[in-house]
Amino acid sequence: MNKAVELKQGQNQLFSDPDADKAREFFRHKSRAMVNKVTTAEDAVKRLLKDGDYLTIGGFGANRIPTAILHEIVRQRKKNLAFAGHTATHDMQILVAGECIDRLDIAYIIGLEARGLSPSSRRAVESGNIKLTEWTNATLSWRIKAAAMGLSFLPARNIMGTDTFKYSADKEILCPFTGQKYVAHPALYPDFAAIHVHECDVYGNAHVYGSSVSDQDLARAAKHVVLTTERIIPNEEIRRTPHATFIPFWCVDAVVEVPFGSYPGNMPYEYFSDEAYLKEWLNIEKDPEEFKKFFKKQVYDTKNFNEYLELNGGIEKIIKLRAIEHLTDKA
Amino acid sequence: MNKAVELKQGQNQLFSDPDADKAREFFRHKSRAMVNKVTTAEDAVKRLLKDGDYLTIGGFGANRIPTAILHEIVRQRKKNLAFAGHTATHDMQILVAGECIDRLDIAYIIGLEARGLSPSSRRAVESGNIKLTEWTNATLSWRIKAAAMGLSFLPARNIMGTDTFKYSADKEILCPFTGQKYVAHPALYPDFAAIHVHECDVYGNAHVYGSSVSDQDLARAAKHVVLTTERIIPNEEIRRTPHATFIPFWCVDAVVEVPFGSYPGNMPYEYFSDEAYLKEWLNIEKDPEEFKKFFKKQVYDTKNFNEYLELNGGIEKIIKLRAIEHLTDKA
Amino acid sequence: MADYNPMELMICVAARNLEDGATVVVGTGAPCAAAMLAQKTHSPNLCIMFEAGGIAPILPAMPISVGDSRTFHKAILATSMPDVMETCQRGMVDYTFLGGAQIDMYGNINSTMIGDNHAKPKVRFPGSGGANDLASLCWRTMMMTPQDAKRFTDKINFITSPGYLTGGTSRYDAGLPKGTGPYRIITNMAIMGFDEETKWMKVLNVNPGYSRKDIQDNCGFELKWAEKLVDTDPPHADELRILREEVDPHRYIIGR
Amino acid sequence: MADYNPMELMICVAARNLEDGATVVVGTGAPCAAAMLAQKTHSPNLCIMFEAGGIAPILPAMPISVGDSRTFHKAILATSMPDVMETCQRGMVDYTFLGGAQIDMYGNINSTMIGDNHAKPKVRFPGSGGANDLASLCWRTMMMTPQDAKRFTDKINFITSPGYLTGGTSRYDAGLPKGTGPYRIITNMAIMGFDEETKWMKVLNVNPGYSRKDIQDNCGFELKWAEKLVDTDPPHADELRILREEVDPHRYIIGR
Repeated sequence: MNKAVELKQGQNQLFSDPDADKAREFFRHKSRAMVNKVTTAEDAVKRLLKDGDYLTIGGFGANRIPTAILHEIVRQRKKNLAFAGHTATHDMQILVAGECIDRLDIAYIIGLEARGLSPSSRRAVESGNIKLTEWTNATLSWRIKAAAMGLSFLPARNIMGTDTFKYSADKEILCPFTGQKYVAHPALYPDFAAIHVHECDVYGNAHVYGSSVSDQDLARAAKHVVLTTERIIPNEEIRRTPHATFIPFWCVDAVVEVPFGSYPGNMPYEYFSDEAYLKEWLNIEKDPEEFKKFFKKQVYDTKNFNEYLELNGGIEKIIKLRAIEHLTDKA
Repeated sequence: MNKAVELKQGQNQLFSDPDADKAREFFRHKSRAMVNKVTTAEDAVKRLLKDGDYLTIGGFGANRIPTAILHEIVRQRKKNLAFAGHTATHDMQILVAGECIDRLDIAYIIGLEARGLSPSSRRAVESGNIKLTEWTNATLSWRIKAAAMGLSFLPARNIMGTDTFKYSADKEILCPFTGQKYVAHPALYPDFAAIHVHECDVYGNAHVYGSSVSDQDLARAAKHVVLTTERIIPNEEIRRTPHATFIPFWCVDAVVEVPFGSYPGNMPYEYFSDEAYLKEWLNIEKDPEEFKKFFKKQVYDTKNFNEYLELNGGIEKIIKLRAIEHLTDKA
Repeated sequence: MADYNPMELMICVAARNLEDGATVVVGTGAPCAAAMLAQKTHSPNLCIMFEAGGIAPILPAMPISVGDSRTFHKAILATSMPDVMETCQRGMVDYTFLGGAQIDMYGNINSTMIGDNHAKPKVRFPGSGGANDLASLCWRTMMMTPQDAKRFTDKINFITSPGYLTGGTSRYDAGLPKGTGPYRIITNMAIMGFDEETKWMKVLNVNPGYSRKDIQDNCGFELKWAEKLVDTDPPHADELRILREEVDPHRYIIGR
Repeated sequence: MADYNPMELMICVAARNLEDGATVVVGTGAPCAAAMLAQKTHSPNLCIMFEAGGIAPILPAMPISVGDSRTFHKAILATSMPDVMETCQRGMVDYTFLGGAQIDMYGNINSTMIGDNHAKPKVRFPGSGGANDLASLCWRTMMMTPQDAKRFTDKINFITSPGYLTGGTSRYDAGLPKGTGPYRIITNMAIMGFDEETKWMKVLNVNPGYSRKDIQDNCGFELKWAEKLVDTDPPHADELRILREEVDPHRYIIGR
């Protein structure tokens, strides 16, 4: 019966190598030493991200995002990056404005969810200058999980029969036990991942609160991992509740302490997203010339995240956003 | 090249159906209602476990085990059960003494780790009266994870080329992307799982501290799940830290409050295992007649867990074991 | 003149399809409003899930992102996207809602692009996000959408999320889980289901103020019709009150 | 007469093979003692892992189970068995230690059964547990064992955990990860490695008080020998002091 079934495959390009033995060879030589990894965003990006690399960003578009790293990637003018558009919203707005991306694995892009679409990201994708391969949110999650598990693929039951599959790089297989058709999603081992966390120690042992999206798998799957953190905590705090460790030190290459570092995004339990600012950004994007000026002022002309935050209201703004997060802003 | 490779398969019996659509059909009709599920061990076992079912036990042999449910299964004389021997130690001693098992998926059995081997379990397995299929600890973990993911199999890179594989029910497959050989582990959807937790609410939302072994996947994979818990907590406690919820209510069919319920096993942060008692049990097993009397007194003649605990020192004993757990027992 | 608008009607009708004790994955906007309305009326025990990981929250306000803090406010669980999607894949999730730029007679939905060159689309949309996954793995998919002949088309440019594909058993032959598929399409004009056999879209209820002709004229393909066509039960006063006062007091959604 | 016993020698030699900053999965007993000794001597930064989920604990005492409270006492992480095994599968774990009733010339290990009928074994052992997984997925496998001609055999009854299978490239041809395999077999008499090409067991060091003849006489197959055979560096005073006073003060293991 298996003979009868025709097994299809997606026709688009795979932007990363799923080979598990090649990944193992890299991980064999990745340092497992528990040493102080605290540094600056500038140093982390300079040292760990190369032009042409495959880039992934933790969190969820405008929730718990490592803004300092995104801005630094733009300021260092990193080029020809492949990017996982795994509900990519404000993170993608920044990378597209910086012209950093030329290959895009798409699950959800150019939109900002209930806030509407990004004219600038849309222009970039409609220009034909970025190579596009289609996936889905679960597919990218499972591709990252396959890598975290040390595999070259994971089977799943979504996407089959659609054009999303047709324009992906997936392949159909059969279950050897039931003969059922499955899609095989190729493992995604990113070169670089940046993840913003609530707290971590100097070694990179981290706590995250709220939805975790794919970040536990991402920290394990990526070859180089940078954490930005709201605050650095003592190692004793990690050892007090070992079941609560979200990311362990051996996954992490660099730790950057960036209080309020998800701004203008939402940081659960800390501060809500700056909706007025995100709306302003979307509006200005309608006029490419105006947006160039705006983006220059916001990113190229600020030398680090603290300057950027200061430019947009600083701690006073955060105090307001904290009240919104805590539902205590109602008069 | 793929043509050239010969794909092998294990020759032993698969004791459970890996079909994902059949499992979905069951889960479609499993209640998702968040209702009070508190009951007794007696009712839970009577209602949710049938002769011939596939049984799984959470924890790790003599760590965080649901002793009350194990004893109740024996007292209700459940028969012809299939059992996942996933580092099965004291749990298996109890089930074998009750003659409840006739099919055994083996990863680790008959031993009690550093404590030595169980003469009684060994006699049972050497008798030839129990059907045996070989696996490994990771393999059983991944078989359970495959079910938790709603699949019929998961690929992995262990076990190939060994007699453990030869006497399993695994099958080899090829990665459609790299051509690498993988083993496909069939999903394990147990009929029944009993898991002991630190705390849960009346709906079955649970917290567990310390190593989790496979219990998060097991609670999702099993068709019927019974939690025994050290203590019941208010639902508000669960909602205070939603990221800390270890098992959510929709996986759970019954909740039984059993303080000290992992005795004589270790309960992390609560009390250490009763090593003197486990050693006595192992010694008595050497003489089948003596052991019959011992087991009758311990299990058949006690009507519930509290009587069993009382028989073995009650709360006084727990206080001593708590001091050992907390490393405060040294003179 | 009816004292409710089309969005209010669609939300009230959608909410009635969510029975107590069911599980539903929703996005932001109307689907979330429908689920909240169901909870506050006949389904206090409805389990609301968000794909980014928030499950069974006590929603203090309309989320602006399916991953923002609101989606796991005092929730039962704040987990990972794979855990949510695997819960769907395991068969534990009853309903989901999708939106899109185009839908065809088999309930296939396009939220990816307009044009015929994928590499250089005429108009690009966000893409699947979790839509394809939820349409593939949840038992019943529903859609709330204004109806017109361009949106309801037999010339869909791109199938982002699977409906019944080419009808009949094609959805299951393709490998998607047995028994899943589109369930209700709720528009400003009517409520559609799908034919048992052919899986072709079929009108079940006609909304107040619309005729069969209106409905067919605003659909790009030939619709099937239920044996006995029943008028849609319009929003009840209590539904509207709760929707307006408790679910969406700022009229973010019902004000559109 | 040496002022140390064979177990102490094996533990000290094993500890020296665990360099600082490495990762190692251990069980209870001698392997755990070797890892603890390494930490307290030259490898303060050695990451000790237990298959049930405890990683990088501050071990207050010898665990009695690889899943008991001691294995995650003040640990960096208390996680799941799949997470630990997937960390091995991903290539992040350098070493592991195995035990067994039989070992052959290719480092294949039997911890399952004696006899020729799997359904009714003459003698049954616990089985793989995590041994097969760790032998398959960690980079380098080591073994500490007393040596005799029955235990070291070319007629192994059951291959529970993979060594180099039938030698040469057979291990990798079978599908196991490239570059993995048995590394050192540490016995009371000698330290063995494996021939680069043939993967056949090869004596590297001879322990104090033993001759080539002793070693060959206590092995059921023909051993290969290193070009220049070096005497094993016996346990140093400080190693023995730390092992006896800090690692195993109750002599649970070194007292055997």
